[in-house]
Amino acid sequence: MISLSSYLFISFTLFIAGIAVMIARKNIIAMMLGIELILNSAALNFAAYSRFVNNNLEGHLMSLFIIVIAAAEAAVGLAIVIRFFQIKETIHIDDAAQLQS
Amino acid sequence: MFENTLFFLSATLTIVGAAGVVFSKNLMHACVLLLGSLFGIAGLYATIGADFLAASQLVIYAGGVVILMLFAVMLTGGSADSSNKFGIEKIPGMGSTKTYVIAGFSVLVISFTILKLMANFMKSYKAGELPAFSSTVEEIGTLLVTDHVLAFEISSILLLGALVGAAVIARPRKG
Amino acid sequence: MEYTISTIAPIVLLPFFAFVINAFIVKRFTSLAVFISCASIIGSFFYAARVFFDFLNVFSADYYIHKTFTWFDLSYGSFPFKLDMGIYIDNMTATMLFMVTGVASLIHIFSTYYMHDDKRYGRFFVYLSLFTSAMLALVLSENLISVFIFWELMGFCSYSLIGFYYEKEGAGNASIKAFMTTRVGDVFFLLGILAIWSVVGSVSFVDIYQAIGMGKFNGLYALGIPLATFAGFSIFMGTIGKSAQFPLQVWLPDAMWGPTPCSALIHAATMVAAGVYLSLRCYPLMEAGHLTMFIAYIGGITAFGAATIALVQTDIKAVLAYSTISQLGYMVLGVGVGSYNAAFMHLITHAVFKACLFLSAGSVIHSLHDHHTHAHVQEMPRMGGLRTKMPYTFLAMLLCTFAIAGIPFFSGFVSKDRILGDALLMALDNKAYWGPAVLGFGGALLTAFYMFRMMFLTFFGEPRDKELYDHTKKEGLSWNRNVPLLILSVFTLGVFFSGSLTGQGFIKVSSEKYEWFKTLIVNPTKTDFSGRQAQPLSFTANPSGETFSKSKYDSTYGLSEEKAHHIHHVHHIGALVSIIIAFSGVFISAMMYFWRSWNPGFWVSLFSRWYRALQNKYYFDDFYIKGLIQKGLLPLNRLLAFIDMGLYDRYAIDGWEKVNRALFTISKWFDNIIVDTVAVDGTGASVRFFNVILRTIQSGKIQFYFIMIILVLTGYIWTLKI
Amino acid sequence: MQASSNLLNWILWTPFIGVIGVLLLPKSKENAIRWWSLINTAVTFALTLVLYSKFDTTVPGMQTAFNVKMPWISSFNIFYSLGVDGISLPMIILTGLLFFLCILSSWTVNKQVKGYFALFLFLQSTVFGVFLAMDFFLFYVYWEVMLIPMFFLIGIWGGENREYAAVKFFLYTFFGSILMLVGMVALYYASGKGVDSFNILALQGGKFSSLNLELFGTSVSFAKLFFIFLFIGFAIKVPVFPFHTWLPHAHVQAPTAVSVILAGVLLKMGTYGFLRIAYPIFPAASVHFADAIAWLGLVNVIYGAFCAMAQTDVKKLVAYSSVSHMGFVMLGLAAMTVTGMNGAVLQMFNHGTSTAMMFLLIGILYERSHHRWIVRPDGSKGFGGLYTQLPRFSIVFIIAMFASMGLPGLSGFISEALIFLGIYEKYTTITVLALIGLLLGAAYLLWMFKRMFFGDVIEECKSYTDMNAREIAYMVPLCVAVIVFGIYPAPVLNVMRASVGKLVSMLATY
Repeated sequence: MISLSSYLFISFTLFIAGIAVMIARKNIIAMMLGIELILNSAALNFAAYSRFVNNNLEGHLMSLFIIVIAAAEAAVGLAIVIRFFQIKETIHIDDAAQLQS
Repeated sequence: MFENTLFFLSATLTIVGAAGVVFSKNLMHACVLLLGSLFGIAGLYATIGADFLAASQLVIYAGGVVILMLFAVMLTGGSADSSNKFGIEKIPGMGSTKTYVIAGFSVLVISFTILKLMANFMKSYKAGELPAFSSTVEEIGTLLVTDHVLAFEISSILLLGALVGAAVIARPRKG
Repeated sequence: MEYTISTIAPIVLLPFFAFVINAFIVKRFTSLAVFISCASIIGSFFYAARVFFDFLNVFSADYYIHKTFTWFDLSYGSFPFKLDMGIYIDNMTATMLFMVTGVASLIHIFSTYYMHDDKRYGRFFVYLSLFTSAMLALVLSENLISVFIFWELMGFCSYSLIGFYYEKEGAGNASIKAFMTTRVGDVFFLLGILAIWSVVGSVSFVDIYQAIGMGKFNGLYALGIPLATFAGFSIFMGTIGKSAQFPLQVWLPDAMWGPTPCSALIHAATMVAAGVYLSLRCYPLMEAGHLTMFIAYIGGITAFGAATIALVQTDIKAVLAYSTISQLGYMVLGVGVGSYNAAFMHLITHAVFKACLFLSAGSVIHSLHDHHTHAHVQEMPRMGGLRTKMPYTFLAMLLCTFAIAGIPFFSGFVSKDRILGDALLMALDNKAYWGPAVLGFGGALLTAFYMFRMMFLTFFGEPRDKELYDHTKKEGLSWNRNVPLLILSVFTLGVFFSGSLTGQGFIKVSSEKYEWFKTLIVNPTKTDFSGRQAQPLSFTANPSGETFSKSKYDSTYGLSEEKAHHIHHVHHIGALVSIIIAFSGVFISAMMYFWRSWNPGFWVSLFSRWYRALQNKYYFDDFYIKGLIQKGLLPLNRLLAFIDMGLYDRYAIDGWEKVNRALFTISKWFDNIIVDTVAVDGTGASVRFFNVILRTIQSGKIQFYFIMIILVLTGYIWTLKI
Repeated sequence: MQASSNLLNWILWTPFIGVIGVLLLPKSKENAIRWWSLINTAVTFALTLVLYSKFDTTVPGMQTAFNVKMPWISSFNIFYSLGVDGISLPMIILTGLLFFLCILSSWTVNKQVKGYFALFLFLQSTVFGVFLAMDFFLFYVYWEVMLIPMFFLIGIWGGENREYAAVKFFLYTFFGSILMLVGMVALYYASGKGVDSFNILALQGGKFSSLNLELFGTSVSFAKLFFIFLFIGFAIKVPVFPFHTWLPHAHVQAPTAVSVILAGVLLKMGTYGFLRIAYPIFPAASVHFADAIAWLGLVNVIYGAFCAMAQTDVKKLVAYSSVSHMGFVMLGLAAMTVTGMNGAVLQMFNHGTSTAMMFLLIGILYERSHHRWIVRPDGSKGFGGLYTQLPRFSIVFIIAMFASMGLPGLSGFISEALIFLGIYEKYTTITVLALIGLLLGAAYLLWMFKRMFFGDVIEECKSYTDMNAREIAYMVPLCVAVIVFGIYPAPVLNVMRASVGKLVSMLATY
């Protein structure tokens, strides 16, 4: 009953939600929430395939690395956001349209 | 039975959380909802026997990333004024009708695309007999320091770099 | 005596090490530096004396020491090249070493008096030590390249010492003039070395003598000049430069800008004599190249011409400088007329008495101190009557003046008389030699005249500058002022050179008594070099001395009785003539300046044009400096420099810029009219259209990019056939 | 290839490590940058001395023990190949020494210290590259890359007219390089594009002497044509007479240390190119053109000396004297005898030390006076009485000057004498005329010395201070080198003897 497709469906939903957040929001932090969702959907996919198809732990490792990368990404990204806010006093995404200011 | 219950609960939590992130009008709420969604994913990991993964998910995401997000949200609040010297709102709105329409359209396109890809795969997929669960912690540990030691080390360097980089970038500068 | 490295090397190395040590300590420990210099040269003197007396004891023509070591070796396969350095000591070298170290020691001692109050007291001794070691090394050299090396080093010391008072503009001019003039000769010398190398494949003296003996120099050089003539002439040009012979004599009078002891050592006793020494060493080459008459003429002209200029000088050092040139001319004349032995003897005797004369002049100058200008007085018109004030200096100077004037029983007579006798002999033999002979005798007359003129003006008569005279202190006997002078003046007695006592008792050659000097120094052409080989440094054994055979030293040997008688006869006539000439010179001088019976002004007005020419040194300086250099060389330089930067670089090189710019204009026009308007502008319009579209896409908005990515990816995926 | 030592790699890349170090140091830590550069160059110099101590003087040609060879661009058979022989070793030691001393002399550079020292060390690396490269392509790359730091060093830290001089230097050298490039490519095709097409050693020995080219309908000897190409390429660097005008400009405008390197090392790259590439690859053509080279060398000697005498800028005077002295090297090269060639290589080394001394001294003087006029354009004296004012400086200057004019006992003499001994038999007329250059050389230097150092101290010079400890520190090694190699040249001559002899014996068969 609970099969691979269930997990894929959940993963699919998460992905869609992430994309929607990334496009709909104008707030950089909110967009980063979307990125987290997308990353999690991918990680879940890996874990699910690892369980149902390959039957080994490679997928788990991949998920683990994704978590690590997500953590790093969040740290740096949020640092940039804070810096950006210090300079511009805003976190509106459209204000970050110039390479140098 | 327990497995099924856990699965459904987790799946519900995940999807509801994700939907909340999409539709919430408050950034703080969105963060908390994301936390819920991540908890749900941890639950899903548990249902496929990935105990180590579930634990990591809880610790790193729930304990680290989301807290970080909350910090960022608070730090970017600043003074009571809602708009900066350019007249732009500091914490911008969570989207307008226009953006939602665009997002919806994009999502539709992507959904069809992914479904097209998945359809082919699903046709050929046959569920087989699954092995019993066993603890994965030891095995993952072994793999990390044998076959995947390079990736492991690189990720540690990445984390170090991210740590230093975040500190350097966020540091306030004179002038 | 056994010769090893430690018996010979100290002669050169003691002064050299003194130089090296003093160069570092001279600023801090001046007195110590001076002491080291003096001690080293005196030590060197004892080593040299050991060598000299050993040679005197052995007393053989064929006694020599010749040791070499390899300086560097460039041989590869079938291309040999090896340069040896080494020492070659024969009777001449030993005598020379003894003279140089002796004179140098006394001059060092005198310098401690003369230079004591100078602010660069110590530095003077540094230069002196370097110079002495270079001179001694030159004397010991066994080949021409090493002679050249030390020759140039001496030139450098001479340059530094002439420019010793570098605050004075004149000293700078004089030093550069001295260096450049001798360098002209040096360049020819180097050319001669190259020519000899190309013939012999070595520049060792012994090898050259052997090669001459084998007839290697008989070939022709370019333009029909024999090789020996070319090589000999080039080497002799070195002599002309270094020994201040006509026409390169201009530098020596100016060299008197240096301190007087340096004039005594370098520009009278040793360095200038080194030129003659070189000629004597290469004498077989000169002979083989038939250069003797040329050399004789150069010597005669110099001897006479310099003596004439000396007649009108009023500066005491200038008189001595011109007399040095003149005496060097006699030596060269001696080389030219084939009196090898007498030329060398004159070198030695001249070194002794001229060093003494210079030192005496230094003693005079040093004690005459003008309180108005705070300078020492060198002008003879301000002297006079100094006989009573400085009796020891007067005595020394008088003896030396006797020697240089050729008064019998003094050394100058012994040597100069024999040169003149040989010149007379040559003249009787070959009429072309009458020129040098007459010039030589004329010069002897003038020498006696101007030297006594100097003596009379300085020491006799009434003091002409009373104030100066009164300020001068009376001279006492002092170890570093007049004792060196007196020692030197003793050696102006002729008996030291014409005696026949040696370490082996009286010299008996074929049961006749002979002068030791005449016997000891033998013309190398009379020696057989064919079996000689250089020994390595560690080799100690030496060929045993052989007794003298008459053939080696006696110029009349092998001639008929009548001819030999003729030669003796001519020599006697020559001696008589030169005695008469010397005394008449002294007499004329006394008439003019002692008894004042004849008025010199009368003669000046009689020969006023000549007088002006003499005062202007025959216009040589004008010709060289104003003519050749200022009118010829410098404008040429400026012209070439202008051509180089102003024309060649500016137009030929930078002109390319102009050409490029013209090409650029043409191509720009082509671009504008044809390519741009027709072809490019059409393209440009379309580009501008797309530009607008692309610019809107390139908005910098991340979400827009994101959507674009999604669309493109989906599009791609939909086109896949899965 | 044997198991080889990595010494050459270390020599080549140590300065490069220095560059990276300088770049990593922050801009404000100027003293740290200076000390780092100094230590780096000292280490490099020590490495060159290690190379000297391990060098086997009996082996003619390349020392296989040091060879380094690995593929670089395999599709064109280009190798990263380094080697050392008796001709390049003196140059390598000279480079190590001069850069070390130049860092010391650059201590007073205050403008953009970081960039200066980075470029300077980079220059050292490229110069080592030229002297070590055994692959023609690698040689060419280093030859070209060397221009970049030079261009910036002259163009940024130079005098008033620096841009002009820098551009002129660059374009001149570039012109030569292009001809060299053509020659290189021609050799690549002529040798059949094989494994050894860029191998300098394998190209040696007249392999191309019988090859002919069709050019504009006439048959031209391949060797002669491309010898001329290579000749011009190297001659510009030397510089040989018609291509010499960049030198005075570059020298006058360049900062002291760069002048030193330019005169001390870079000019030698030209003559080194003859010895390493042009002569061995086209021996027959070299012998054919020897007369022309000799005459050009003579013109260099005389013309350089004449022009030097007319200069009123002391640095320009020394620059022209370099032209004159490099003429002696050309004469030695034209002789193609053991003496002449050894003399030429020795003269390259000796001129490096003596001219470096001259330029360093002028730099020291310039730091005090801020001008270099012997006689100002208005006719007044620029310097006067320096002998009284600066006694230590003057003594060192005398040593440098007399070494430069070839006084025996100092280094210049032996090399000049060897060159003359080598050339006399073949070109007697040229020798006689070149000796005039010796005379003129003494004349202009002494005249300059007299005008600047003798006489009373002029008002302006009274404030000058004598050399300080740092300045003495970097003059002393050169003084020692000049005196020691003047008295006993065997340490240098022994190194080069076998290699030069091999080259000469090869040339002698044509």
